[in-house]
Amino acid sequence: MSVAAEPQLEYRTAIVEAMAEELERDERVIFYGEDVARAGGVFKATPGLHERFGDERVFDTPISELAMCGAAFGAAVTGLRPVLEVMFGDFMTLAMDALVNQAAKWWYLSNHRTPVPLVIRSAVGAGGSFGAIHSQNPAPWYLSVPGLKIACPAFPADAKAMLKAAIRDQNPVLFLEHKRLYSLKGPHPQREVEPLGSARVARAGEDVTVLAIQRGVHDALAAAEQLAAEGIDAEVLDLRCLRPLDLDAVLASVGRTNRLLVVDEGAALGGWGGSVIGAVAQHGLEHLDDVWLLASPEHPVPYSPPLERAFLPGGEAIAASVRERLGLGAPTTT
Amino acid sequence: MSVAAEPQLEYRTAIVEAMAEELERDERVIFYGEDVARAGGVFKATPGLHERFGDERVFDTPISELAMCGAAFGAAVTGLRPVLEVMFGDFMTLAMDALVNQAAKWWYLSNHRTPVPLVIRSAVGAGGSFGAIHSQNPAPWYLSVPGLKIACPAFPADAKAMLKAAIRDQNPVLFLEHKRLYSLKGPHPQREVEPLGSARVARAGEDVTVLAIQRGVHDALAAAEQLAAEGIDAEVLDLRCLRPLDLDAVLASVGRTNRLLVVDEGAALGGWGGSVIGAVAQHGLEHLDDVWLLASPEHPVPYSPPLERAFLPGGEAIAASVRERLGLGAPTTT
Amino acid sequence: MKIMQSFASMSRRPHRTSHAAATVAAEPWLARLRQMLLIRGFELEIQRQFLRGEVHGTTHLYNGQEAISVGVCSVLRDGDYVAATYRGHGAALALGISAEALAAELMGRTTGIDGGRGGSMNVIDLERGLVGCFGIVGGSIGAAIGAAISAKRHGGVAVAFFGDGATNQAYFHECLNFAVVRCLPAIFVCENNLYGEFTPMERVTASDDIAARAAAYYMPSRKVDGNAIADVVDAAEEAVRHAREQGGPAFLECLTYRQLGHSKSDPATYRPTEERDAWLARDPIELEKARLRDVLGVDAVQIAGVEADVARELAEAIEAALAAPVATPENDCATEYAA
Amino acid sequence: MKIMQSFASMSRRPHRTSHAAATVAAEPWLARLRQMLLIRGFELEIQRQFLRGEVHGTTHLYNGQEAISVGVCSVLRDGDYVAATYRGHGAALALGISAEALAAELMGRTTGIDGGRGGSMNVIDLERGLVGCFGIVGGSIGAAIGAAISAKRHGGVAVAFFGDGATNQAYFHECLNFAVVRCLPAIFVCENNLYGEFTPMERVTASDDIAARAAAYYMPSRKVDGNAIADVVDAAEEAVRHAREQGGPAFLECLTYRQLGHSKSDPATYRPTEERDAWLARDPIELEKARLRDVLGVDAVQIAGVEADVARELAEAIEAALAAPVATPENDCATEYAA
Ligand SMILES: Cc1ncc(C[n+]2csc(CCOP(=O)(O)OP(=O)(O)O)c2C)c(N)n1
Ligand SMILES: Cc1ncc(C[n+]2csc(CCOP(=O)(O)OP(=O)(O)O)c2C)c(N)n1
Ligand SMILES: [Mg+2]
Ligand SMILES: [Mg+2]
Repeated sequence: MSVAAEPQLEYRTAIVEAMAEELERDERVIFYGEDVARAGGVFKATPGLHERFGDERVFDTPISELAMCGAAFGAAVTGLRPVLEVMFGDFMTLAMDALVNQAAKWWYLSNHRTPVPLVIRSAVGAGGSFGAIHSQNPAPWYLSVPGLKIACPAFPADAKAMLKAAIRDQNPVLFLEHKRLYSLKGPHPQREVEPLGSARVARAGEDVTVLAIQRGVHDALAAAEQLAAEGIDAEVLDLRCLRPLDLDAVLASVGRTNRLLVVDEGAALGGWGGSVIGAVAQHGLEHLDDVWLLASPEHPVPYSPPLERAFLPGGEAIAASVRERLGLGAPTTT
Repeated sequence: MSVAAEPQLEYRTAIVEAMAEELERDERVIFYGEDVARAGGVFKATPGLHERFGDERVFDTPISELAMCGAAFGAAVTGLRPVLEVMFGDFMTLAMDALVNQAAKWWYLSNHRTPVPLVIRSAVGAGGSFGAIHSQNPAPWYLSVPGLKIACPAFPADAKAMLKAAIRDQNPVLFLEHKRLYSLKGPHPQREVEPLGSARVARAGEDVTVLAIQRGVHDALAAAEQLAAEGIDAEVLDLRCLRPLDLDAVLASVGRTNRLLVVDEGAALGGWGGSVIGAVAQHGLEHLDDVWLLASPEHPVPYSPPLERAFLPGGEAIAASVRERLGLGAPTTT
Repeated sequence: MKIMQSFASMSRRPHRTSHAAATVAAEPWLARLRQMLLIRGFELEIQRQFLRGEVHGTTHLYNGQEAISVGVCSVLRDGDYVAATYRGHGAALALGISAEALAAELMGRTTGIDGGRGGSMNVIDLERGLVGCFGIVGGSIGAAIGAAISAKRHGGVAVAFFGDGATNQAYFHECLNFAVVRCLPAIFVCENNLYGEFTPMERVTASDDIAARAAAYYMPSRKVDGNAIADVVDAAEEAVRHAREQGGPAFLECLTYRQLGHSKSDPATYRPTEERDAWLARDPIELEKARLRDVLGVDAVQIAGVEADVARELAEAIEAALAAPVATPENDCATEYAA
Repeated sequence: MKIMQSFASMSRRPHRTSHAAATVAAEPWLARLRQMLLIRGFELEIQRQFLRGEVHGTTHLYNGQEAISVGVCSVLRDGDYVAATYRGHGAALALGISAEALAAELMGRTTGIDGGRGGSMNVIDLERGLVGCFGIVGGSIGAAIGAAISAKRHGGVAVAFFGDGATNQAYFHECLNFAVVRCLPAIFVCENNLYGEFTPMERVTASDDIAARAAAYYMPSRKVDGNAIADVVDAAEEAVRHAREQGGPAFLECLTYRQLGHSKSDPATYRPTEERDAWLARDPIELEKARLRDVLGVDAVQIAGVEADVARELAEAIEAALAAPVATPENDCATEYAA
């Protein structure tokens, strides 16, 4: 294959570019977190911001997730636009109160007088043998909370344009970055901001809709390539946001394919995947010939690499499960 | 109607009886929380235990939900069986880390060597004009966490027998008591413990399954009475536990009725109700002629009584929605 | 180290009950008395309306602690912020929310300050600097450090009110430390009324000196008689000046007493009679009336005039609140998101 | 008040580097040296195995801090508990987990202490009193107070190890207070290595004296040279005695230094060279070897013997771990619940 002509954007660069542009554009934007300023973040997603914007706007914090999130709420309702990093999504357990009992409630409780423009960025997901407490996706913990938005871009272009949208949004946004995407490269965004709440067809197809987020989108695309070679034409839908949910896009896709597979890295019960299936069943039952979920087993993320690989629904597993549900055998070896 | 011969059990009495019996039966059981000991709890669900079992086993704590839950974890893995009360379910935001990143993970991570027998009791739910921060059900925040159990009994008998089961369980259990049930009276349990994880048909019916928990079960039963008068025979299924989920019971019921209404006091997106529908769609699509969710709007619980009443799916709303989905008009006035 | 500098500027002072000098002009003190009377009258009225079924759920009354929110808020100015608790009617009124709008909120009326959506525990009014009343013990502390980040940009300050019980919460520790290392203009005001719900402080708090906890973060702190408004004002002025001049946060422990139970259903029988009586004898309003008369030479008729004025204002406020429409789905239309 | 009584029994002492009296028998100190050597050798071996791709994800090495976990754990007995951190290989080995079982865990082998399910950050072994290594900063503190509730029943104690950075976490504050008011036999051991990840303590911690934070809860506390094992042992003995005799919790701040980066990918360039060199010159193992020779009169040959012995043990352990089967879905069968 020839090298793409257009310069490529790395996911972690998308993040720092979005941050820099919004810090530049709006002096109400501030950014803080543990080791995000001088060190540029443990995932190296925010280098250079501290030097450029100074310590009043970009700073390192104590290891105090609750204070960080409480401070973001207080700053947001008084006119700033805080962005903060919670290093690993697993630590969102500690920040929950300020987000759920405060940030997500104030717009309603203030009788629509006080918006809460804040963003929490967090690195989530498994696949690097970081073990059970550094591999979770906190989205399901927060999915049921009205007033929150949850963004989970799969591509560098979306990471940049959606992060910019999140920072300009008037509502609290949980912005989840999958660890196995930081080094991914892809095209630059085509528009400056990508409003939160719309799904995107990552690959059009006719036979089955494979719905995923983050890393799962890439696994689904890989599976779709395999399946295409076997004559199965899978549509891959990148949800991009979990809340608000672009149910119309899901229903439109399922209306075409009549079959829905949801790929969710987390547990089957109570995850975002099951919720989406529930919504489709309620609103599109007549379209559904088949619907199933590929999720992980009901236990924590294992450390041992083979255990973790088997635990996660990867491209092979997606392809195999589509084959199975569509009544096709394994591909003959070429 | 004549007064029932059998003495009735009040829900809050069921709680304190279960606690007392288990404290008596097993000296590894301890119980603590804010104002639960000397004052007997703000919902008066635990009077007398402190006097009876002494301050080493039943005690008041500081307002430190995270320490309380961390301590429960540490005590459980070292041989005690702690029960603690988090006064309002809304405060479970603050206790989450110890439960999610520790208690729920240790059985697996210890390679099945270390069970974590602890119970967190908490008063949940809306309907008393306690406002947005004292009316939530924390179940959806925890529903996706493997290793946890979530119990939510609707009847005094279950409250007692399931709390006893929870205390004897080898796993962390979130035991959710709906505030509008504490004063409910009903029969005593028929067996000493009611194992966690099985649903119960609260009313058998043929035409539609109404699945609910806690207060919703009573609303569903009231609706079923109304509907019966109109010739609709609704089955009411009391889920009793959210995790593990008794999917077999749900599928069996839906297999008979082919229609499923889930009543959930929380938001529609990301709640337990949508998750259950998702599971039914995956595993029982062929049975489903219709499926829908009666949940609350996507905003926090309102304070004003008329707003809160309209917000919550009550008996009238359940009956009306069944009528509508089954294509029947409103009942003619008698 | 920057955080060290702030340590010296405000020293701990012994608990004292002395009064401000007699040369002080009476007007500002009369205005404060008026606010205390308004709060007291408001709370008593709310208690009545609760029994009449016009106020719902639960309420946490502020009787006995009026000098604290009135004293502290009286030294604030536009652009400052306050985060208060579920026991927040005092702070709300002290910040200038009208008794009518607050009563209407508690009665679930559309004219309530938050349209009847929030109720007693969730009063919010950023227009008057009230970041909110927080139903979560300690929540006010988190909000205040964030508001202080904002306020720092324009020389403002942010105040957190919270109780003795809140000093055992996660928010307390993380946020005090955060405020010091970030040198934020935050004032932490602990209203130590000796009890958290039904539990006396010493049973759950590993300290008999809350102000000393602040010192562990190298934060200047002071303990004052929270029932003596002149003392509160003096300490608050010093703390606010310190914070406004970019000296970093400051801490006030105000000793006081809840004259009623924790919430509407609590008869507070767990408190020793002598303790209660001793504190009732030190009612902050009576103390201040006496000081106005005896030290500042205000005449009794003038005080009676203020009382009558407040009573009139309250009566009108309650009447107007009662007359307003209840918030219902027909007149309240919620959106999930701000646009 | 009960919590007051415990205050006096253990006073703060100045930081000192003096050594234990020369009359002390050498054997227990040699055993401790052996453990320190084992830990050091283990960490160096793990670093190699990481580069070879046999250890995965990330690891947080303990080099330089060995005297603390070895010293503290050496004064514990059966029925005591320890909660440690993601930087927990030292505590695990000091509690008697075999180098083979720990290495196998880090290599994801079925013979790992937790079957390869947990990895470096999640080592658990209740059989040896290890409540766990906690991936959440501060998590060990919560677990330890719970373990202390258990331990109190049989005269045991529970130790929490944690870093300087953890002292700004919610767990720290809530749990220290909780332990004092419940008079729990908990020992809080802060391993102050001056940095949390890449950030020096003073930039995020509003205190240059962590032991003083404990004093704000009226908890006895002591600051020691964490690189001098005799000092650690002395302080730990005192703390454990205090706790075992139902005196309540105690606090130790152990000053030390991470000889390597925070985790495997960190070259630690953010630390001043002079600072690093000064600390490297105070390597706890070298210090103790010198003390054994110079103060306790142990001869160099004996020490060399221990070193050789440890090297052999380690070589065998690593070889055995490498030879064991990797945990795979075929040999690992998980259930969601304990029955
Ligand atoms: C996180 C949390 N835990 C528990 C409660 C229940 N609660 C409400 S007020 C209160 C006592 C608070 O005491 P204190 O801080 O002294 O304030 P006071 O009520 O005395 O003004 C408690 C435990 C709560 N609202 N939030
Ligand atoms: C709650 C939480 N926040 C952040 C992290 C990421 N993290 C891991 S170690 C560490 C630094 C901890 O510093 P310290 O407590 O001093 O311990 P040390 O690593 O120096 O031994 C951080 C921020 C975490 N694991 N948990
Ligand atoms: Mg109080
Ligand atoms: Mg450190």
